[in-house]
Amino acid sequence: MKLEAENLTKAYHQHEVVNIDKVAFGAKGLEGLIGPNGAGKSTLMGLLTRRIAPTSGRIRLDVGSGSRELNPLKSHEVARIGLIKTNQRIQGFDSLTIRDSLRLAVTSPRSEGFMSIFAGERDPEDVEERVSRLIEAFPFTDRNGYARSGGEKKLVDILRCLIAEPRLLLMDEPTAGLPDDITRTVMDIVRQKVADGKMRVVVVEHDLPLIWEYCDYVHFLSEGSILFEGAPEEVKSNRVVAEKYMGV
Amino acid sequence: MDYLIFSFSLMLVYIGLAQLLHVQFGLLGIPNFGVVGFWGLGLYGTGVLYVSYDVPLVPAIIVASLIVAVVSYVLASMVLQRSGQAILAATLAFAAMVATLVVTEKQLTNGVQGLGTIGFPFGDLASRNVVYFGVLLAVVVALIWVSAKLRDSRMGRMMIAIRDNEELAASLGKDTAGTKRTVFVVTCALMGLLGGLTAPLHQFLVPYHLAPSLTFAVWIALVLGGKSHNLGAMIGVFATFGLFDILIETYAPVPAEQAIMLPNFKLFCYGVLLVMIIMFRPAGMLGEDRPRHRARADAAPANDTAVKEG
Amino acid sequence: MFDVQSLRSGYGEMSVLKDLTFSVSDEIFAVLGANGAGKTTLLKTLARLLPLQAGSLSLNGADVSRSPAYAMPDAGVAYVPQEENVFPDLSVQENLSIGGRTGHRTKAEKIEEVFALFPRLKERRGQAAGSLSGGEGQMLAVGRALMQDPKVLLLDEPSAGLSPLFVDALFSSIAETRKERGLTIVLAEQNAVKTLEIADRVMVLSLGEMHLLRPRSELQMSDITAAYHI
Amino acid sequence: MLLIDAIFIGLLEASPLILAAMGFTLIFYLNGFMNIAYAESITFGAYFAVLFNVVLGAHFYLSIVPSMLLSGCLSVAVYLAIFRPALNRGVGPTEMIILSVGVSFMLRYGLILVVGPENLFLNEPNITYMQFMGLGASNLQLVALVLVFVGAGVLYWMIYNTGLGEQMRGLANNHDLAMASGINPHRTSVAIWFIAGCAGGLSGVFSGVFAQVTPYMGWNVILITMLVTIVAGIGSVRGAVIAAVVAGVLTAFITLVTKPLYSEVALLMAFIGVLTFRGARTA
Repeated sequence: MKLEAENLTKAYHQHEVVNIDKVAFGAKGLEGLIGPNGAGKSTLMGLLTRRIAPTSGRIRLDVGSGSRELNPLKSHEVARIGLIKTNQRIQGFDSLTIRDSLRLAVTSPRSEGFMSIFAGERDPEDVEERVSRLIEAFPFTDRNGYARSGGEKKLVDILRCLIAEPRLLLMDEPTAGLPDDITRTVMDIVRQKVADGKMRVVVVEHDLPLIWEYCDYVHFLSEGSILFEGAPEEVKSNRVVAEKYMGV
Repeated sequence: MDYLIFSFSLMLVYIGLAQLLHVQFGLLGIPNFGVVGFWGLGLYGTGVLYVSYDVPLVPAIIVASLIVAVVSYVLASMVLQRSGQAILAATLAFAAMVATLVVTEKQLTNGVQGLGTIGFPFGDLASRNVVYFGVLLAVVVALIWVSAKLRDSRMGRMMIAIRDNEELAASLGKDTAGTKRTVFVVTCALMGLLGGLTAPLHQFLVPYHLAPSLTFAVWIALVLGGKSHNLGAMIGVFATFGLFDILIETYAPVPAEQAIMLPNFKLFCYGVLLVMIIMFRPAGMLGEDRPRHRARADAAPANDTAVKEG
Repeated sequence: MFDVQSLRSGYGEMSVLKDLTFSVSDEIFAVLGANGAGKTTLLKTLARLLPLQAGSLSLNGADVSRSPAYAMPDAGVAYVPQEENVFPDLSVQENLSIGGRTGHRTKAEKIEEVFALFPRLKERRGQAAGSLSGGEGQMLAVGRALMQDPKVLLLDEPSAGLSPLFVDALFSSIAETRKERGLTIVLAEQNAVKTLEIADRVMVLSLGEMHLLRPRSELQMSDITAAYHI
Repeated sequence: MLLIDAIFIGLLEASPLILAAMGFTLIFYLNGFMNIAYAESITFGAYFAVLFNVVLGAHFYLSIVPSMLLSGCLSVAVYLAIFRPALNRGVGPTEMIILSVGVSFMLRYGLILVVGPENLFLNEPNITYMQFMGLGASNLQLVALVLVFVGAGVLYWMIYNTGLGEQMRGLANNHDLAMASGINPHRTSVAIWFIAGCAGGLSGVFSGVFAQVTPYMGWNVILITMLVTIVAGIGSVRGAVIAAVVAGVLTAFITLVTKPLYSEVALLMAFIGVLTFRGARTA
């Protein structure tokens, strides 16, 4: 399970935002991606999930049985082969309840065809059970209703991706707008799923204490390039990282 | 009596169109402002096949609906992935094109002179207009039933997700473009089918039937009733077509010299109603829909002991 | 100048800033912090583009907690956002002209002043602002704000995405402008090293809360490292 | 020769369209929705002209300006009473269009209920036909052509060279930055709705004097106005002017070489084709 990018670049008006020779995500379990403002983290996330078209370069997803080129795929096809991303800005389906939103995420597109109109039961028992188990781990104001606050919407966005169990999950600033205890519960679930071998995860964060605590491996991105990679302790004590963060 | 049956039959057609628009816009968020174009292509397609080529009525309706399906497929491929405003303008333009072509293609449609006559099926049955009303009723009830099932199904849930946030739905692996195209083509073809079924009601087809006011009447009905409520379309048609076209025009004691102003008064009221609804009750008279499925599954008592996943 | 009391602010119901109290006098007041510390939220709130969720904000003694954003330029506040800080379809000259709507001096006089400060803009006066390079866009954004003849300038990460050479030039013109005009500057920055060269006082934000507030002379690099969690 | 004919006839026919497209674009640009009720600015302009010219007996040329101003006032009134509250409540763009259809119906059929559905005629000034570069035209047509182009020119100048135009383009370009620069969005909006209404009214007066005044005259041109605006690209007033001229000339050209009705079909097809490539993408 590896997501590899080679010679990946993205330029807007001749201004290069991302320029990466080679990088691999998903090889080490729970990974972190950090970097100062304007380093190109969000652009890189967009490139990896095909929401942004690269100026040049190749992206490949290696799944045990062989590797797939991501370049020619549309964004829903990328999701179907197992690469999903949580959103930095709040995204949601306003007219779906929390439960429906999670049921939607866990239902495979194959069983959402025309014939599903005439199915007796909308969702099988095991779907209901997984949805309930996940929802009950969190203190939503109304577990059977709609996400009320911005924080709840943000949480639903993350839970949607967790319950879908992609091969590789990219989390884009999951803590922004979430209370500390909720963030911990989320990250504990993530860590458990990674440990169980259900998925690999890359977390993009500016909350560095969280990165140091949870990640097995950290990539440091600055000015569009990967400048340093290593275990949290190595990154933390690296001079380049400190300099780039504080500006030299 | 015959006139009343005609009015009620036409009302069924309106309900059917509004129900299809509910699927397109209410569930999937496609602003189709060319309803009259798809319906009219079915209507005139059936008429031309029946009158000029002696095709029996039922095959004529089927062929006409297939033509509508092909045309809507082309249109869908061109503009469906563009912004809502572009879709709206393109469908409006499409309807205008159909209306103009009906006038220009005289050798097919007989232009402004009109195309006729299309008779009811069922041979020389005395009350065949009543039987035909029954057929229409069956078709429209089936449409409402299927769209109600759709609303509560996995497919419907996915469609609502696409309407709410297409990019997010795609990022969860849903084929948003494909779903939109397929649903659009099927519902447009069904609008064509309703057009074909309207042909025997009018018997004699004139380009005036393709005026854009039909599109707006259907939209007003949908918005009045509630665009995302399954029965909103039907209630909206009762409140507009049923109230004004049938009740008032048939039964209200209006002196003859003022009767000619009635249609204008009706459209004025449509306008006022539409403005009031959007300003004060944006979800329509019936409000938001709450599908039954959701109520059943979510009524189960929530277990408050925190259980961790995995 | 600004007097901020137990300010809470954010987007929708979500709070980014939690209970900030500080005041800004005639100085270069730097707001340092890592990504997501709440610097942009703070400046947007000071410019009145975000509503206060709690607390109060006053300017020269007058309460402006509820003033509309378009009243702030007349009160002497100019704001330079970090992103989308120009009108892309308008020309350089028109961008400046929009800035010059307030104050008593003529537009022409002020435009010449901005052109003297940033000669590059003069060469490109007829060009659409959207076609400028990153650095030129930044100059235009600052220039547009200076056209307002402000007493307080809110600058949100002017150095982001600029080359080091350019950052030096920009910071020296900021320092120069302050010296010439006696302008109060609230400067939000991630770049701690450069900021410390020109700031009078420094507030360090960490995840929406004030980590410390000190004159520059009493600040150690290790304080910042701690707030940045490196 | 055919081409010159087409350009001349096209300009004559397009001249009211140019004004309408500019006015429509202003509102689209500033508030981000297509205001179908703009059709009634056009229609009411013509009816106001009937009021001054026929009912009150003023000379046609004298009734132009007051009709235009009244149309502008109507536009502002509708904005303040209906569209601004709706925009403030966060009604989405598609619902805004439906709302504007409702407003359009309300105004148009309200008008019919008050003044009746009959077609009316303006008392035209004396008409003489003349030869102009080998082309036949009436003096009225030429005056109209000149006045419309002057009107469009003033509007264009207003948008690109005055403070108000600058404020408007600033607001449409970057709303937050415009506010932070001291631009009051409420005041600018009222001014823009007034000017757009005036442009529509002027367009209506000339459409009315060329043919007749009917309650449907605005409605009949609103589709083409909408398409011109979208094809020209959201909010480009320059683009709207060019697209309107091209549409007019193209219509005239196709009319001259084929049946008149096909020109409309061809134009609509061209529009749909352009939308395919230029409409903003969704996903």
